[in-house]
Amino acid sequence: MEKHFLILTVTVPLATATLIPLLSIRWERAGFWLASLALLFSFGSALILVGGVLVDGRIAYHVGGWAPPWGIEIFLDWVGAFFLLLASSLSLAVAIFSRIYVEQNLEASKIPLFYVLLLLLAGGMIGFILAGDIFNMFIFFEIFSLSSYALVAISGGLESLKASFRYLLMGTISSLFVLLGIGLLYSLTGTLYMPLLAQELGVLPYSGAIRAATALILVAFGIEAALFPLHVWLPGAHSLAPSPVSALLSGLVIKMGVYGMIKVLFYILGGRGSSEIGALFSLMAATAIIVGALFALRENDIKLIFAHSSVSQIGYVILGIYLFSYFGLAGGLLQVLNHALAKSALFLCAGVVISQAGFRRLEDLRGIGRRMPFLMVFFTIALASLASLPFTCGFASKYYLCKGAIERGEFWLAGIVLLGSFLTLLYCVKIVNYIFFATPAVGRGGGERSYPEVSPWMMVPIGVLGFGSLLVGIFPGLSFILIKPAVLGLLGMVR
Amino acid sequence: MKKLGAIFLLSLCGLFLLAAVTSLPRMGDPENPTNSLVVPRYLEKGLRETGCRNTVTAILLSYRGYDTMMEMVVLFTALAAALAILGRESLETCCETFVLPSLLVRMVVVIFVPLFLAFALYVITHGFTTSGGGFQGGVIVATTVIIYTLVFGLDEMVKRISPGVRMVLESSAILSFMLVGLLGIALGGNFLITTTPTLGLSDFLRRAILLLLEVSIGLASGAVIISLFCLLKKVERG
Amino acid sequence: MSAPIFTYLPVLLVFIPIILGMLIFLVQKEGVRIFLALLASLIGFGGLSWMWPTISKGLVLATRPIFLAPEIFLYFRVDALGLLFALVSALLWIFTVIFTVKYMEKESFKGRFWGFLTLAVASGIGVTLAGNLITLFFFFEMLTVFTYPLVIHGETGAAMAAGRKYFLYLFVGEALLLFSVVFTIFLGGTVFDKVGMLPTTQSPNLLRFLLFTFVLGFGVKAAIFPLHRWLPEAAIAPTPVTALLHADAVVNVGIFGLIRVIYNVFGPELIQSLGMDGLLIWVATVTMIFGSVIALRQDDLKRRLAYSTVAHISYTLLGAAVLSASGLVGALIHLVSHAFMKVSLFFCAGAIDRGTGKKRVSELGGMGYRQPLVMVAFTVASLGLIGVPPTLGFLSKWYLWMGPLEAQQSIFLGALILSTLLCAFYLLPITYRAFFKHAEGPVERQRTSWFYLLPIFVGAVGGLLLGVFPKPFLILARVVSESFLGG
Amino acid sequence: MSLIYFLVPFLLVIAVATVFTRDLLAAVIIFSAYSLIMAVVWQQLGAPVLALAEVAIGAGVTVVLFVVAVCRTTREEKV
Amino acid sequence: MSTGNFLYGVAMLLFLIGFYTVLARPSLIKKIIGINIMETSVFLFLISVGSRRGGSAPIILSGVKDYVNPLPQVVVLMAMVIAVGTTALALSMAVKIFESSGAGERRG
Repeated sequence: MEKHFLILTVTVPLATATLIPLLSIRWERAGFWLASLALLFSFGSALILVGGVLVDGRIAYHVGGWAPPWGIEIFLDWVGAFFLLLASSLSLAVAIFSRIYVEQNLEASKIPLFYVLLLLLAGGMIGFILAGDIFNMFIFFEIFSLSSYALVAISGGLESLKASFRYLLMGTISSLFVLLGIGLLYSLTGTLYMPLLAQELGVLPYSGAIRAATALILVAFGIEAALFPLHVWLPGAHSLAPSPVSALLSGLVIKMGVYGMIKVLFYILGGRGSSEIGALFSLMAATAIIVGALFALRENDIKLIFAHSSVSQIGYVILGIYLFSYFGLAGGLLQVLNHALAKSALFLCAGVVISQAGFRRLEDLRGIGRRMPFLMVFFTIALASLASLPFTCGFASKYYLCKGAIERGEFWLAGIVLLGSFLTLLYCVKIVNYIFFATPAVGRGGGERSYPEVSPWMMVPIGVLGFGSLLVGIFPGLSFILIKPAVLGLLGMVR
Repeated sequence: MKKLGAIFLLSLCGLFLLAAVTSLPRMGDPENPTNSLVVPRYLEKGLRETGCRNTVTAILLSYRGYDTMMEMVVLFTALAAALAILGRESLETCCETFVLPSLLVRMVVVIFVPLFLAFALYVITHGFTTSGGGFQGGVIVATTVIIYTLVFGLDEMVKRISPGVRMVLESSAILSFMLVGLLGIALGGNFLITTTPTLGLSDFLRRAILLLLEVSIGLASGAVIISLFCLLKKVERG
Repeated sequence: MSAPIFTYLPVLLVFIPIILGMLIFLVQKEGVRIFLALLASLIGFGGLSWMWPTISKGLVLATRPIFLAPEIFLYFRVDALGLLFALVSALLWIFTVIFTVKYMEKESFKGRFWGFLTLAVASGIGVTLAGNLITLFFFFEMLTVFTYPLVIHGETGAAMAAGRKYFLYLFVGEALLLFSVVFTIFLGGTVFDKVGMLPTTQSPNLLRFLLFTFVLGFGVKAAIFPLHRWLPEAAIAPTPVTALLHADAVVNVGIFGLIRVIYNVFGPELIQSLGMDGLLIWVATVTMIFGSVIALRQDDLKRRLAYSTVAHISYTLLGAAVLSASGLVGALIHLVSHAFMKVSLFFCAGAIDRGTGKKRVSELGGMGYRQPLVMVAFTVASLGLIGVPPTLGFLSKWYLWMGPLEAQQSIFLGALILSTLLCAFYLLPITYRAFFKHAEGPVERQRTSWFYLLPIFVGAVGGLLLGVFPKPFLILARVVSESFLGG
Repeated sequence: MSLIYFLVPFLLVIAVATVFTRDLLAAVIIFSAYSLIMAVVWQQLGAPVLALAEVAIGAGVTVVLFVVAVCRTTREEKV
Repeated sequence: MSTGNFLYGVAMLLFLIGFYTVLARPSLIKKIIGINIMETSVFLFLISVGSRRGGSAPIILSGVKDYVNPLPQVVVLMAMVIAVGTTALALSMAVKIFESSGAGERRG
């Protein structure tokens, strides 16, 4: 019976998204309640599905009753379960957070549309994770890309529109690369169903066409995951989007690019040509780590710092994946979890600060830690795990990445990982200095003005994310229930 | 400078692509893997299993119905996104200074619009046997309405097809797919199984469901495209 | 090495003060904060002294490993070396709490200061009780993280600049240390039970590179020559911070790490076969000489004491790097004596600063008459530091001078003597100026409160008493040298 | 199949023309010609379904949307 | 290049032309036209992959033996729908950017 939850997790959010405009004419709070209920349903069914995966490793579902190569099959295995749990929980938290935020920051007419797009984004990502067929994956890639372009531009400012247009251009080009890659793979093998495709590719010699197809698709997902040379769109898009949206974008959407890369590298290619791809992409990841952190150091708009830091943190994840070793992959997946929890908590806190205090620049945020103590505790926990201090999940992922790099004998990669985390620590301390250890400049807005009470709707999601990153921080072993079999499964696919 | 950079990047990428393309199997010969692995079953059993003579519609609706549902979701997302950016045209559209074209043009349009609509309806409903289909029919409906709007003005069209109706139509495709899917689960099979023969539904009922889906796709895509056009056509007041 | 006796005490000893430290942040009333801080230090000292009898018999107390994630596990293992360091820190922690009560009366943000002070010292003790490289690194980094807010507590421009320098040096060291920790775990060892845990089959160059990263990693905290610049800058911090942390907890932890590396990770034979002990000795000697020479020219009292810390910590490094039994004993005893003396010297500097606002050595004229008790203690502590016979300092110098002789490197004996002389040259003039130079302004006797005098005298008199009855720490030092060098 | 060899050069010429004309409205009109020719190419490659869709979308919707967009923005392209 | 893959070459060429427009031309509308050209070129490539010499349209009629491959046509039809959606969204963004960046001279 629980196999049906596989399809319902995807279709329920998308169907509710179509219902919202109809209902919101009479009942103006429809948007929020429908969105939260749909995402609650998806989160519940995600838990049930992960339970199913724990029991028997891989759940498959033939949509429409047709056998796989002819019909479409959606499946969930260990890696999918890890990403599905992350996606559904984060979307639910952000949906609940955005109730008050949206009323304060968006015009009334756009609020139902915000929730429609939020549901489409969440449903698109969940569908992307479950897709078993490359073209199905491409369509879900389109769904969550289109909705994230719109969500970036929803606040209507000229700057955010320009940033979102640049994001749209690069996203469309990356989706065309994926389509071209699919075309090449289809012409070589004749099927779109991934396991069969992988089997057929395994037989063919490693010709130029396969290398081209992989390069195209990996570059496309590289654009989506904002890997170093292809990350130009990210700082503008993530910093100008409304805060709950940038939390989802930084926390989840760029992880979908990473998931896509995993799917291509391990499921379709089976790790073939990993030596040459690995070398190139780990070089790009290494530059991403350093350049992203340096740019983050230079900025003083709080959301711009976090946007650049996302570019650098994604470098860690991709470095981990392209090491093709147990510890590398474990470190990469752990960094996905750590960055998702920490970065979304940080963006949500920044959202509260900006909407309550109205400041974005660090100078204006002097000493705010003392006036919003409860919020700032979670802010510091998230910063600590971003900077990978001991007893945080960031430390465990940094440890495994170093181990993976040293195991392959590439000391310079381990050095880059450590240098990157040192630079991350620098800008985290820079923020902490301003927030806790600086007296508010007297001239700005009456220093000691106490800010309006932060509503529980906003505090609960931040609290859950902060507590989650603390729990996973102290016991990273908890997440290994999913990560260990996932990584072993992936390595098993490498022929 | 930007142009030179672009040309250099493109020539690099071009060489890479052309090299890849040349090593692909020859175009069009029957022994290609594309013609031998998955497709033969569609061509041989397609007619019997889905009752559609046009294999493309068969695949579209029955074998890969999930993809079509998601394709309609993409259309809906595009509309929602455009609305989020431009904001839906206000119900009482502005009285823009619109000059009616000459009588001759209006007469031609009045005669042809019903004909085009009939043709569009034909294209939607005969997707099974001829090379038509829900989506193409929907676009033709949208084009006819756009011609009507260009000739008779936005107010005239909005009076005929109000935003409320369009909003319902836009969501109709996805909801009908959802209903058909849930019906499949209710009858004990998988999602969207009702579009396949395995459940032992009577042949007539299955074809009726396929037709329902086809028509809902047509109407929905038509409504979405009309709304997109109204969004862009709306002239900012003042 | 006999099998470790199982106990949960070390875990409690480390985590209860940490939890109390966190509670301090939530408490608003000052009285409760002081009580919590004192309670934490008493628990620390009580637990450690309870373990003293078993450890002094050569046994080892250890907990069961707590697995946080595959390969990352917390494991506490209390052996003689760890206990010696922990006891010194815990004992001085109690008296620092007493000193801070009076010192922080007029300061602002007291809750934050007390909290971070407790957390810092607790994680310092956590490092000394760590049983494997990962736990050691965990508490090592927590110590740095918790000391940073203490250094920038004043929130003035200078404090922020000092904090930035402190931050840059120590966290680069942190990154290097993690690299070497991961590399060691990759090569093989992780738990400090055997003397040398690295497989000797590795290529010598790789091992030399590993030792080099270890020395850099721990060296930043142990303030060895090129990496010592953060310590004098941190003298800007409030006195309890400079006293306890920069004279005792933080710097000792650096040296403790180096000794663990030399004896537990590499083992004396491997170090000698790699020929790296020469490098360590030379680094120690250069730091000793360099630290003492610069201390001479420092006019600010606290900066002079900070540079003297840089010099004295390298005495211990020299003693440990000579790889001889009495050298190691001398190093450990010197560490204890330096901790006691230097803490009381810093407390005297703090008392003088709070009492008369004088910060510079040149302004100390006639101080002997203004705060006679403080200056008497200052003199006793300076003599102890220089190594005048009855004090513990003399005992440690005695063993330290025997060390190079045993290991046939007698030229470093000369370096030891030279730096002791330099130490005399930069400490005794202060006493001379305080008692025999008349001050410019009117001289009226000031009464320094007991909160200041008690810790100062504990430090100075403690050095004297331990000199006469060195049993508690001497036995531990002997157990350590037997276990490491089979003396 | 032979018609394609005749149509393809047109396609390339029109594509280049669309790129390098400076007047946006002209570019849009040329682009509608491009989709019409593409529709014929689909028909030649044995895909009537797509030919109908391409005509409906290319000539019908996309061009109209482009024209309306160009009317609401500038007509000249600043180089 | 074997004459057989002639259409692949044309598709790639068109792709490059479209890519050049997006990269090099400043006007937003021209970039969107460039994207459309790239899209149509990818569709041409997909359909020519599925083409078959002497095959007729995939409508099953008695007496016709070999058909053109219908799967790429389904893929391209769906991708065309996506292309319309993306173009409409891009156009509305371009219009909104132009209007909120100061109303230039605009005819009704």
